[in-house]
Amino acid sequence: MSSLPLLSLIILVPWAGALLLAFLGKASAAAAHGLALLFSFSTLALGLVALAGFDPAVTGPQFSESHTWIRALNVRYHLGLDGMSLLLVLLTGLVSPAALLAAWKNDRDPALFGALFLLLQGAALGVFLALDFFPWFLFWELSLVPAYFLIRLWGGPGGTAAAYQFVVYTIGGSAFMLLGFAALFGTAGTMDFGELAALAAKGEIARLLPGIAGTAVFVGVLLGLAVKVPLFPFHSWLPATYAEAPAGATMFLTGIMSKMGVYGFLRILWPIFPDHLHAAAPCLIWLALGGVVFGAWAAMRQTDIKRMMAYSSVNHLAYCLLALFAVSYATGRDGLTGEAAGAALAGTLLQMFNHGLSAAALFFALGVIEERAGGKRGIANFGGVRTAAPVFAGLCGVALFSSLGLPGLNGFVGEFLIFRGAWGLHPVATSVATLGLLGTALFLLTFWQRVFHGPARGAGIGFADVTGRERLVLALLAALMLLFGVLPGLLTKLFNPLVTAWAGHLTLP
Amino acid sequence: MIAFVVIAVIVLAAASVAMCLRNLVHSVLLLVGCWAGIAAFYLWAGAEFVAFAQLLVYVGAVSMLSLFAVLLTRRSFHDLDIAPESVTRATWALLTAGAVAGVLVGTILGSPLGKVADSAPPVSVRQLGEELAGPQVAGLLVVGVILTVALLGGVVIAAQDKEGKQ
Amino acid sequence: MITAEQLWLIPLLPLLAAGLGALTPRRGLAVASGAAIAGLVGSFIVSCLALRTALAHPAEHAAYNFTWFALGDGAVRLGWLLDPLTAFMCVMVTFVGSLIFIFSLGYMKEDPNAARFFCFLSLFAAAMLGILISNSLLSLFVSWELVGLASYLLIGFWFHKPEAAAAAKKAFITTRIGDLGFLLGLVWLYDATGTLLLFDNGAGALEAPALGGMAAQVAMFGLPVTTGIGLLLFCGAVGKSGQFPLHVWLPDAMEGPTPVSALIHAATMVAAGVFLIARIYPLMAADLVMEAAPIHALTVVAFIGAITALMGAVIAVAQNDIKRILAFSTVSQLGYMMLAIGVGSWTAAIFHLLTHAFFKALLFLGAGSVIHAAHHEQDIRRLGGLKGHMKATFGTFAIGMMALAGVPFVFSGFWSKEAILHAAHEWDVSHLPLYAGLCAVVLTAFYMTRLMAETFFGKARTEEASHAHENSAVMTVPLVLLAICSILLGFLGTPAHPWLQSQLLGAEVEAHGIFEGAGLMILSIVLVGGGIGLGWFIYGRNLRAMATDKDPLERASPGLIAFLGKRLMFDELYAATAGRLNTFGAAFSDFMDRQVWGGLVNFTGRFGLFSGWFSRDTDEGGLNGGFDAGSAGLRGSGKFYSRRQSGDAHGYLRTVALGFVVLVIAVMLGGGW
Amino acid sequence: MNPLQLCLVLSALLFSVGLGAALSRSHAILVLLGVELMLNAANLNFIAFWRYGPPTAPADGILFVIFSIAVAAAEAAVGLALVIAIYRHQKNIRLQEASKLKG
Repeated sequence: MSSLPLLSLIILVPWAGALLLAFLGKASAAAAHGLALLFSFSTLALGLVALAGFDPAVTGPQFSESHTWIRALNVRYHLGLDGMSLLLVLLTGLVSPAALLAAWKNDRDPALFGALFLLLQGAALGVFLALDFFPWFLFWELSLVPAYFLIRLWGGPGGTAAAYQFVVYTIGGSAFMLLGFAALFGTAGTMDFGELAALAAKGEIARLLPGIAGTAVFVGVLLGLAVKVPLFPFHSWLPATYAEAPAGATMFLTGIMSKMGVYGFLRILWPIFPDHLHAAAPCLIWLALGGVVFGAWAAMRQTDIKRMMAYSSVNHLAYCLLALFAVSYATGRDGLTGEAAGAALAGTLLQMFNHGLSAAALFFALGVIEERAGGKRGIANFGGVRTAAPVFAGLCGVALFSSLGLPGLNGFVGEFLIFRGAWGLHPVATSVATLGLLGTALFLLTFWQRVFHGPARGAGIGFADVTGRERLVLALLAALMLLFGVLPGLLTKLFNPLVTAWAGHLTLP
Repeated sequence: MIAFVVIAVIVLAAASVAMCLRNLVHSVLLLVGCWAGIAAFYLWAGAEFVAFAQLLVYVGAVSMLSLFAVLLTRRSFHDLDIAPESVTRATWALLTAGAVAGVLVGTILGSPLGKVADSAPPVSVRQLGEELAGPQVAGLLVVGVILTVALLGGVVIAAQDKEGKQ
Repeated sequence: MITAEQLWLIPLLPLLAAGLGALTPRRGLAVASGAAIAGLVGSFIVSCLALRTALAHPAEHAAYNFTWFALGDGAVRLGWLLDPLTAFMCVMVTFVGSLIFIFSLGYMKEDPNAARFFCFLSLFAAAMLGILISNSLLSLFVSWELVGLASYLLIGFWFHKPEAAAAAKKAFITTRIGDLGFLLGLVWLYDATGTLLLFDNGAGALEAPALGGMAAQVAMFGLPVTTGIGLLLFCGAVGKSGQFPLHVWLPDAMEGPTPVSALIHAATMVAAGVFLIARIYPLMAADLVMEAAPIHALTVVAFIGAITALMGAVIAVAQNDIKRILAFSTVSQLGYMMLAIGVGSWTAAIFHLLTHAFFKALLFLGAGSVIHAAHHEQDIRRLGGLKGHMKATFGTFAIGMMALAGVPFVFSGFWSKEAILHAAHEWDVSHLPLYAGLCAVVLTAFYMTRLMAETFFGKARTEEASHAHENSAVMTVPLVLLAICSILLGFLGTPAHPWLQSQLLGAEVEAHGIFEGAGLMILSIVLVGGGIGLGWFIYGRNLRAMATDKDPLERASPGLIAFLGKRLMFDELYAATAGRLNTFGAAFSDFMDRQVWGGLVNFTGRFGLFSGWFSRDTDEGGLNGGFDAGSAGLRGSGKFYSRRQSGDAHGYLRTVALGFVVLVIAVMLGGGW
Repeated sequence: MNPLQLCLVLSALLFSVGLGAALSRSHAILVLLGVELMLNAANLNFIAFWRYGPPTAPADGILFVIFSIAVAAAEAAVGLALVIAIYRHQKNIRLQEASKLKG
């Protein structure tokens, strides 16, 4: 196995599939769907191969591939996989096929859809695996192109505008990040994440970019990542985008692309700018809290079910950032043990994975609802769906309760660890964040009550129960939620040493 | 040195006059002279290959293109005599150009441009070819693509139908 | 013999039954119900064996701990705990639960979704048993929430009824408010002690080293850490056990099928809060050693309990729905239990919990029997005269009523209530809880008498009531069994022989003769008698003839009764405060989102990047892109920028050139960057 | 004044002439030609530095100019094609009237 460039394969196989589909042209819909699905599954398969050869005790990158790319700029094609990457690769492997299955009924140019989707999948994987800023940024930006077309061509009535807004926002954010990294490269002479982090740990970055220059670079990178996650208040592109995108694309957007942002926070911002983040943390914590609380509250007012769930994503990802900011906030404090920080970081990683799973399942279910209702998404258009479709209701309910953090399902463990860690680091913020938990429960149950309960109404009348394909996807996702809820150790053991190492030396340079 | 001064005078004079004339065809013809002067400068500096490229591209191709463009975009012979420009804009233009020139010349004269080399670095065409086909091949390819695209683009744009499509 | 290590068997059996029930098709009632009953009876047997083990060494907290998953250098650990408290509770839950499951066979047999019902019931039982056997607050919390889920599913079982769906949501949300406190207490405790295990060979959170360390630490306002943690954990109990001020969900929860009310909202789930506080009693009491502390956690518990006990009883007087009366009586009795813990006698609380579980389950099942027989008529004004038609139900219901009212000597409720009042009497902080408890005694006797009189005596006031007839044996046998227990159980813990308390404490509790607390006992007997007498005087003597007749109390004081009937307007109060605040918050967030953030961020982004050439496109994209509400401002900004864009190429070029000049001059003047 | 500076001054003046033309004339073709002059001035600089500047890789300056000329040729081709297209569209190539870029 060692001779095979496994990580490159992980990225390139979906792209090969995209290429194949692009040349396939007008093949039958079934063939296009099947091929796309097949290539999409490669991620899971290769991810499992990586899992088999993965040694959790090693905290550095594994399966590394490093080739000189542009010598003059010291750019290297550097891939590597650690516990966090592996977790996200596996998540991509799980969510992507499910997202493709959500688009199974799509008969408008399925080959193009599949090609774009696989392109997106490969780019996202590249983001999770690249360890040099240059290729990382290429993958990062490359993911926008297929996403744009997926939203625009297959989206709802407002798809074009939403896609435009989405791309403008994210590129706007990335531009700042690119500028920041250009400055960083200009001074440090390298764009390798590992080398930069090592420099930062020695305080070199702060020395090279003193004062306002360093702050400007930090803010630039922060902006780029914050838009992607999104961190409140940079989230305003999200509701429209999630609502208008086709179900498959939304699943990928919320399941994977939002994780790219959090991943960036953990991989780039935190290691490279520890002192800046520490300085900004008191303020950022409140932004994250804003996401937690306002996200939940704003969701309550939505009448469009997809917009509502979109806000729930704002809320859930804000927990991840809350934990990270709390860790950074407390860094360097006297008597800080790694225990709380480790719990918070482990919770962040778990939350990323779990939110990916449950949000994907929820949006899959919303896609089913939307499809049955002929594109209607208003909460008032439904009622009593559970009477007509008990199996669908049951499976959707699992996703829903996972999303609101019911113990026994996957969502709980991450949130618990985040709260457990954050309490020791910033008790006030943690207490306020519970409001978000309450709000989430409130609007999710309101959604559930209006759409599924009560007498049958609107599109709820004669709502057809799940087909075999839908049942398969939802049941598998539900089973995974249950599995990871009962045995979170399956996931934590992948990254526990990594997180322990992170939490072990929380000092400021 | 004298050669340089002559070349400089020719180039600048041709350029300035060409830019002030009101007859477009005359302007283009004068510009040809200017470009030829620049080619002469390259020869004087020892960059023969560039001089030939300059001759071929500017004196040969761009001038023809410009002439064709001039001739294709007139409705009558009179159109060649273009209308006088607005005085305000001309003033602004002169002021701006003067400012830029002043700044540039001032900077150049103010810079300590140390000791200069005595002779041109010897470069054979073979060497250039090896450079282009070797380390710079990516650039060469990119330029090739750009030129092709520009050619195609030019054709497409210029050949657009008249049905009012923009 | 069952040891702590095998304790997982107890919740596992119902859990398997639940899984089986979830997978059976809708028609598979026999399979689902059979599995549910078999599972729970199985756990009952295991529980009895566990009780035997526990009673062999009552002072021992036998714990079995294991790693759930690794975290950092340590691990998150869970565990099972076997001591008399756990064992008694398990036996009670499985026994009462089994009887209620059997009762449900009869009650739910016509429901098309009955298979699902048994699945949910089993899930509930499994979660409840999970709470009981947990040695880790984390697994306790997990089970706790699962109980909440099962309760949600069961209250909303008839989900096509909007009221049931709303009640289910209300229950879940209200208890979740308390659970957030629980969660915070949990993480605080974890942070303070590094463990959530209760007993762990000296390293557990409830053991002396950890408690001592925490009690010595002052968190804020001069309160020790344990007080903070204790109060936060108590929030969870307040939510789950329907204590003031989070009691509002419990009466609404009566929208669920009656066996659910009996099982969850009378006997077991609501008792979980009491169990929790009893379980962590050492933590709650740890701050008592701090004389200087401004307030002790247990004091809060006692007063909340006292308020709840009195409030529930007062409201129950003016309710007309048979299940609501019982629900408020449950609220009131739970208040008693909390009161007992607060005044320092958690054994009395558990004693009352156990006896209450039996007689309240009996009362609810009796009510269910009545409702089932009377074709789902629940309004006591529209019943009446059932004594003749339903002898078994009447007899058992009367036993339950007397146990609840605390009729002396024979009935279990008397002894457990006596133990609580005795403890309250001995509390030296304040006697207010005692007085509240005594008032509640009168009121309880009064409203239960009213309930009996209106429901069973006189003659039938409606068609439904007159056609009522006794239910089948599957429903009456559980009633009889529960009635027997309601009597016998009291003798486990009489003052003369407090066996139960001794076992729970693991130490001999000194028996004090009947005459030692005789004054108090006589007073309470008098009060019970007074309550019953008053009830009979007002309602029993001249029974209403028509369903529409006014209530005698309502005639006397219509305003007060209406106020009580509306349950002291708590729902209205919450709707006007928290509800409105929430609505406002949501509206505000939504407004900010639509109007401010989108515009602000878009504006900044535009400023940096798109102010130039593409401003028209951005404008269009932005406008159509969902900033509909904020469009006016955006359009304004777009106009502003587009005015800078004359479209004049010369202008652009000139600007660039002049900019260059300025830049160079600036650099030269500035002497470099 | 050494030869390098002379060359640079020549280039600067040529650049300014081009700029002045591009700024003052309204005829699109003349503007384009002005821009071409500015490009030429830049090329002059390259050669000047190559010839007189501190020694580097021998062929770099020349290569740069070659690429630059190639790109300039492309630019001229596209620019003039655009002029023709605009002319077709509005029968006029005065730049002031071709202000469709306006928002």
